[in-house]
Amino acid sequence: MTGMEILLLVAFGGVMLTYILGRISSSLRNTFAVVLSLVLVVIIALMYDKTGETIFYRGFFGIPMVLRINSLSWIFAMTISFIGCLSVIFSLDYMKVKERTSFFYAMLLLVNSSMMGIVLAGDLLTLFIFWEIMSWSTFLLISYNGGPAIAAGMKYIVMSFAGSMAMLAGIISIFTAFGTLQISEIAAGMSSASSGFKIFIVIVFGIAFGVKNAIWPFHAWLPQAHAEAPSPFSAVLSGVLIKMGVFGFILTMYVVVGLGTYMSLGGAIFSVRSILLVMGAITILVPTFVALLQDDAKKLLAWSTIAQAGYIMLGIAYGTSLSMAGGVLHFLSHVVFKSLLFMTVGAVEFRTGGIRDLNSLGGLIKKMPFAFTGTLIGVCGLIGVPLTNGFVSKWLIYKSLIFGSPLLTFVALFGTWGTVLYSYKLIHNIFLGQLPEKLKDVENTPLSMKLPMIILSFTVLLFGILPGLPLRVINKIVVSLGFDSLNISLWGIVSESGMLNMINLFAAILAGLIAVWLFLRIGARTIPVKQDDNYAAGAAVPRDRYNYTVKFYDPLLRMISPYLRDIFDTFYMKIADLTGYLSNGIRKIYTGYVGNYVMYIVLFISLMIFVQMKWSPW
Amino acid sequence: MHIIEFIFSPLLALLIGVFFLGLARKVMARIQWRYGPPVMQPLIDIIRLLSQKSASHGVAFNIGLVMSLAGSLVITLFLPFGKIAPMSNSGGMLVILYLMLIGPLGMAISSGESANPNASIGISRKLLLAMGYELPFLLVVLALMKAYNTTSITEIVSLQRDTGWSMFTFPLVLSGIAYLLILPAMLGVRPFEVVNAPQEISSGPLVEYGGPYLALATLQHALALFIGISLFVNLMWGGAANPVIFFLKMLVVFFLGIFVNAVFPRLRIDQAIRYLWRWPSLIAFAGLILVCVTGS
Amino acid sequence: MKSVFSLILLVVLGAGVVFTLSSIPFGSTSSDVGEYYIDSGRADTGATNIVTSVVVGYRAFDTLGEVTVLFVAAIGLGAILAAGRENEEKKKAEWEPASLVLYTGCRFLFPLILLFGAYVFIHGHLTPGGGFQGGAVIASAFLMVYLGCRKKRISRTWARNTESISGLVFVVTGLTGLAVGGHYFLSNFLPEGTLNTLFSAGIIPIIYIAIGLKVGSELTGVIDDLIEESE
Amino acid sequence: MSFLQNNIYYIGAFGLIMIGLLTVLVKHNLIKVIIGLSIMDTGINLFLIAIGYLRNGTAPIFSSPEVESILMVDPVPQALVLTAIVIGVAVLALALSLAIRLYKHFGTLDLHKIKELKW
Amino acid sequence: MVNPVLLIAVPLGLAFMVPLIDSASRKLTRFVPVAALLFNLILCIRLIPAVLENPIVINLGGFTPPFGINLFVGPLGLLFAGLISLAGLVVSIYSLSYIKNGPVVKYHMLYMLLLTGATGVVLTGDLFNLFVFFEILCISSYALVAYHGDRAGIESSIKYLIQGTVGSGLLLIGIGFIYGIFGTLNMADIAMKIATVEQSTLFVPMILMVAGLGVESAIFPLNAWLPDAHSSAPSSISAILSGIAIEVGLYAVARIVFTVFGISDIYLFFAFLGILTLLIGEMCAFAQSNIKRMLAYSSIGQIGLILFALALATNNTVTGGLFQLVNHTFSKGLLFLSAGYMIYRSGSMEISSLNGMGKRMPLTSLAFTVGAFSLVGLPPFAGFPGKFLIVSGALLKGEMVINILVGLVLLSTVIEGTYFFRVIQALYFKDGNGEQRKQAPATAVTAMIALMILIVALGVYPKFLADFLSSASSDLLDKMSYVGSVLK
Repeated sequence: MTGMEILLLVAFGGVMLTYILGRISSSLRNTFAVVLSLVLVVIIALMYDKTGETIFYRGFFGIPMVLRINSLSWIFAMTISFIGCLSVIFSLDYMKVKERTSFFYAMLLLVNSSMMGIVLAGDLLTLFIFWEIMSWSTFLLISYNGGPAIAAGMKYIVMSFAGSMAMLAGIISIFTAFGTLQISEIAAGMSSASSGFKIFIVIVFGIAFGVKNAIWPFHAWLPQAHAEAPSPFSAVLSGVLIKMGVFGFILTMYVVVGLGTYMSLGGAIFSVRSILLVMGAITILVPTFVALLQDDAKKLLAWSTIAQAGYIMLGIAYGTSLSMAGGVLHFLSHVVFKSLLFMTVGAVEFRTGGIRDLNSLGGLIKKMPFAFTGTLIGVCGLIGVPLTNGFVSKWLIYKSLIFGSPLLTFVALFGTWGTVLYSYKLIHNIFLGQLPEKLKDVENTPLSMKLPMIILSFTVLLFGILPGLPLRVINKIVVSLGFDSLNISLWGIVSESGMLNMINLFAAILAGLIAVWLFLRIGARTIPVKQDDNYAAGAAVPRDRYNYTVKFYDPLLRMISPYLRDIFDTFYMKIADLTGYLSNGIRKIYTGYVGNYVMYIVLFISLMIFVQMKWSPW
Repeated sequence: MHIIEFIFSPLLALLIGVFFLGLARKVMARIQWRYGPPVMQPLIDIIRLLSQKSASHGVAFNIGLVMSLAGSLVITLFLPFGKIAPMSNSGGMLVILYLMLIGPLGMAISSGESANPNASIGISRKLLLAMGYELPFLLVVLALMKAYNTTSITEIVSLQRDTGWSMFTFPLVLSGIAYLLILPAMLGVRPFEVVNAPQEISSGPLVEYGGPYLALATLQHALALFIGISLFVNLMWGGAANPVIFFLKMLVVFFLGIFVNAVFPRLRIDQAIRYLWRWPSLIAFAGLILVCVTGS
Repeated sequence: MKSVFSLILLVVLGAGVVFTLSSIPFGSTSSDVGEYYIDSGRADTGATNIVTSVVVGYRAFDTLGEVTVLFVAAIGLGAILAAGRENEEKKKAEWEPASLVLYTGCRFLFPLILLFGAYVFIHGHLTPGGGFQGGAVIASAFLMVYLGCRKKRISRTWARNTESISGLVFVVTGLTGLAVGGHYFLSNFLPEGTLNTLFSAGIIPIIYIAIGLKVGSELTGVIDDLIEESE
Repeated sequence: MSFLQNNIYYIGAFGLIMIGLLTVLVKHNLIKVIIGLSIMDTGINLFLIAIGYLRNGTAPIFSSPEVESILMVDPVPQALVLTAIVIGVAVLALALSLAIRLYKHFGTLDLHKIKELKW
Repeated sequence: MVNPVLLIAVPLGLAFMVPLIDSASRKLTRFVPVAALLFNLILCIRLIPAVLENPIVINLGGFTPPFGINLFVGPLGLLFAGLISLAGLVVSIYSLSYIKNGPVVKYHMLYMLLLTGATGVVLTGDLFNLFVFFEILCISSYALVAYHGDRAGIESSIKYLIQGTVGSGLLLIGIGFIYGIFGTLNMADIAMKIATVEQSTLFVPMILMVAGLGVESAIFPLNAWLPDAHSSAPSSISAILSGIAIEVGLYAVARIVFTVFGISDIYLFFAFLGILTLLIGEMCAFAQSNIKRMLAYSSIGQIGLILFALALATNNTVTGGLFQLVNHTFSKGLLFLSAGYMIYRSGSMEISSLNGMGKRMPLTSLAFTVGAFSLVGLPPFAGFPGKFLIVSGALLKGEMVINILVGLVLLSTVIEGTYFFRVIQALYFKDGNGEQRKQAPATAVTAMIALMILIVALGVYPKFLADFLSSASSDLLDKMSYVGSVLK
């Protein structure tokens, strides 16, 4: 019984127990869920810097099922348990008003447990099993809210399932080719495989992980799914769940295929690497602008998630130690700030009675200052304002890309400006501007929601100022994947092409802030006034009529929206329609007239006999 | 020496910025056949404003503004002024690009809290305009970084000493032209003055600022002016070894901007974006491609 | 159009059949199994009717299945007719009574036919005939009564119990064979007796009697069901 | 002519089978279809008997001890046919009872009109 | 040693006895199938060790094989017999409360005879005997489909009957040909003599037999009866028809093709046929709005998949196919059983009428979900190991055509997943009318829970069955040992 087995046992056992306890008492269940997720965090934290493999099960046709831990698994597992824990805490209040909460908690914990299973998997079979458990439990959670969530869940599960099937094909091809599914053994076999086989493997795994990671053109499921899922779960979904795709990509490209092979796989122009990079760039560019079009807070964040996934993709697909570190760090950053944002938006949604429409919110800053602060910090991280974690990770990615492919860097940098626009739209339309009359009585964020927000906000800043903390672990990953080691200090990074020193920046900005603050203090006293007590060139500003939130970026949108049709979404829907149409056509062969049915039987025999007598194939 | 630079260079930037503001009013007045205020009038205004009481809309109202100005001040530490460049080694151009976000963002948050629709409209325009010029600007910057194979702005400046000014060397000449074309937008002068548009939306983001807040906002504006010009001089015009020459170069660029300001009418925001995304972007893109092709 | 197409299909089918039949020339059987049965059927089962020895001896298991098929059909028919009948109200149709000649004739012939049927299945191992044939004859007697003497009805319980018991007799005979006679299901555990006598051929007459009764009562039940339905 | 003579039973058997199948295929009255099935069954039974036929053979019954076994026809197909007939009867009975029910429900036996279950 | 013939004889005897029991005590009749199938199940389990060692050959009546009928109880036959008894037992428990109206006694008799017929088919070693038991199976299912006596039931039953009768007629013609050619009906004997006859002669008999059995086993162009019959029958019967009847048909096809004809070079044809069946079944199911019809079409699809697996004729794929078959029996049974009570409660078979069932009948909905997940092949349910084995076995063949077919299998799985997930969403996440929460009766719940446990157990520890299935697959594929053990 190693730590990993205990971990999974605790995790999955806890799921069952949570559900059973939920039948008895809801408060008992809530306490148990929180304790359980905390215990998981502790167990994983204790595994820091351990490596090992253990066969835990042979019941599946004798194929050894392996768990293994290394720095890559650890960082993912840690993230999963951490965010899982926070989202459970966040749910305590959020779910109070909902039905079937036991189901929700059990599923939330099941998703987390299965994700841990994925990252701890030491063989592809284990990976796939946990992957599927994750997929269907996610599906149940996405659909949880009913209404529009139904379609969202459907889209998710169909795409995800198609991806899984591609993955299954890949896994089984590997199994038939090498006779083993253990990741460590596959890598050895892979090196001698033909390049066609490798490309096949990369493609099928790429589809599977690309769907989960919402890489363009496989992103179509994500916006609706993220928007319609319950907010605590959106945080998990956007934060860690889709990052399983990142994990999968790293695993495929650098462990299964191998670094050296990956860099040279495919033709000169259409090499696997360049295709992945271009896909990453498109994933940044298009969703960023689509996010601008959104009026639904969670949908906006969802599109933003896709775009950020593009950054991660750029980082890990580029394949240098700096970019790899940037990609993994951006994964961490994104987990933190996007979970934070989903939680704050969830808190707003919770307090305003389910309003997510950006056009009908506004001015909540006075009512929900905590949520505002959280959003502000989250947004800063998302944009990559210096002193937040997003800055460091994006800096690393740009730094590694800038000389190799300036065009990709351009796309990434330009995407940042799009990010600024939609981030500001998010924060402005929810918290700034006028407070609509109907939201006069909104209460402050409940404690169970504050706590995760505080922790996450703190993390955003901590990793922004002391990037060395995560980078140390990441450096281990980078080295274990076969890259050169990075020169890391607690404050930043010294790479071959320049350095990043956050402490200087931190000091400068702090000094600047203090200086300006003092300057402001020197001036005359300010009088606090009510929010809507403002200048309107002599005219009274009518309440509720004068809130500039609708069509916030209309001039731009009018220009770009014709180019932003989601062709792939349309394409998938067309495929779905076509399937439906085709199916409807095919079932018409069962005409209902029994003479036809007998005709089919006779036809079958006659056809066979005819073929046999004419060509005698047998 | 170093500590002095740290304090000196923001102050210098502020001073030059404020001077430019005053100069702008003066020059505009002369062009329009008026006498105009004294050059030091903005400075006087700032001091006066500091002594006036003003209405505050809340914490974010204060913090946003402070953040904005502080961010801009930090940028000045990264920009070489002649040889004065106290923090040019802490991350280079990429950090500057990101620090440049803080200014508008802080401003946006601050004036957003005021719940004045004029402010919101102004902010929306400001961000859109920034988006507009950022596209060609990024292309230009990337072309530069690729051409000189460095992200450090001091290195770009020093390399220009050997190769000649960027805007007159072959592959970068296109980038230079593009940069010139977007410069008015970056400086926020006409024809790209739509953000503040005093007659239309009551100075936009500034509408709720009074007293010390307006002083800070003015300083922020001054700094933005300084940063825009300084960046151009450093990146395209070879910087200068000597602060005085640097200042003179800035002055030339500044006058260029003012003249454009004086003769052009204001563009609507969508017209502005359309303009910015068309010719300057195409030229800048061509420049980047040329650099990539010829460089490696 | 459709019939032409069907004809074409059937012609193709027929061609295939003809092709295969060319390897089974008509009228010259060369079946090892058949020859074996003819040669040693009498010794193995004690029945002089080889068909019977095949039906109830060598392939008795088939016959068990066959009885079951009939049983299934009878139950199924009953179930289908009963299920529908629940839903509709009974409407009584008045039947014209049969003429006296018919009536008397039926009553006269009825026991004779029954006797003939019994003869047929009791002598199944000696003469052409057997349980099924005998059962059918018996059922025809009942059918005659139904048609001729309109009011007469058999007792359903009786029919069902007869059916049930005779079926059980078949199975139990088989199981007894399993228990005592050589440990094979349906194996002969009785002495074979002398050929061509009534009390010979071991269990064959027992089974045939059971089958006869069963088939008779089943078919009668079917007739009864259908007649009831037609009222 | 001798071909016809040689194969008359086969021809008859398969003629019946084909007629039965054709009836099932083209007729849309349920009773006719059931009749078709019955004809087909008869054809099959005839075919089975024909397979076991030995030219100039006799029934495989040793009605007296001196009967020769050489010329007896194969008893197996006869046994099979016995079973097949019973099965045919069983199916026929079931089909007719269903037809009765069907008529009660639909008021018609035209299979073209009984198409509620389709697709 | 216990004699496997009891597997057939005892239920048959009990079925014959039912009228007597019925006249003694009316209540007792309902428990007769339960008792009989429990007995069968125990018998099957007790037979496992002996059968794994050596197949048991029973000569009925004491006549040696080519002359008498024999039962062949190999691992494959025993697998099916056990499956029939297990599924039958569960469904009979379910039926205790489900079947309340109509001629209940007749239902139980027919039900038991259906399963007896199925058991006979899988155990017999004689072609004609197979036909007879097949007829028992078919005729009892015709009757049971029409059990409710409603419009749909009768209509589908008569259509089923017509097609089934044509099919069995073709089968009988095929058997006649075989007897004419070989002069024997014993499968082992035929298998031994098969090489003495020119191959092309055997084509027509083979295709006739395959088509005849194919009607019952729902291979693509021959399966038009299935959606009607399965959707119109009482749900317990649908479960058995889907879970047992068509599988038994498939068994018969496989037995005849593999063992009797010993064909090895025609597998691609059957693989194509399987894929065609799979795709058409899944696509038709995709377009359904009637839940039972959807499940019925899904059965067609699953049969296609199993046929594909069996057709590839390697030990791996056949094991996978059999695993999938076991899974299908349990899952589809579970689906029909749970759908049965949901339909009973909502009064309609439309999927939209099941909205919100998750709240009204939580356990039943859970059962449906487990069944659906398992059928789709999601771990940790029983469907995944089966799919895994099939795909890995197929890919191991390493032929391009097969690889493409595997791609189609996976594609159809996606389609299958789509329509099942749609129903699950309707069950749990769509708002239904606010009816009271009311569970299915205890017997039904017991049955469903038993199946759920089986599904999860098989999914988590597939090895439990794998060894047995592996010997079953070699039983199917190894023709020589079959012949050898029958004709010692």
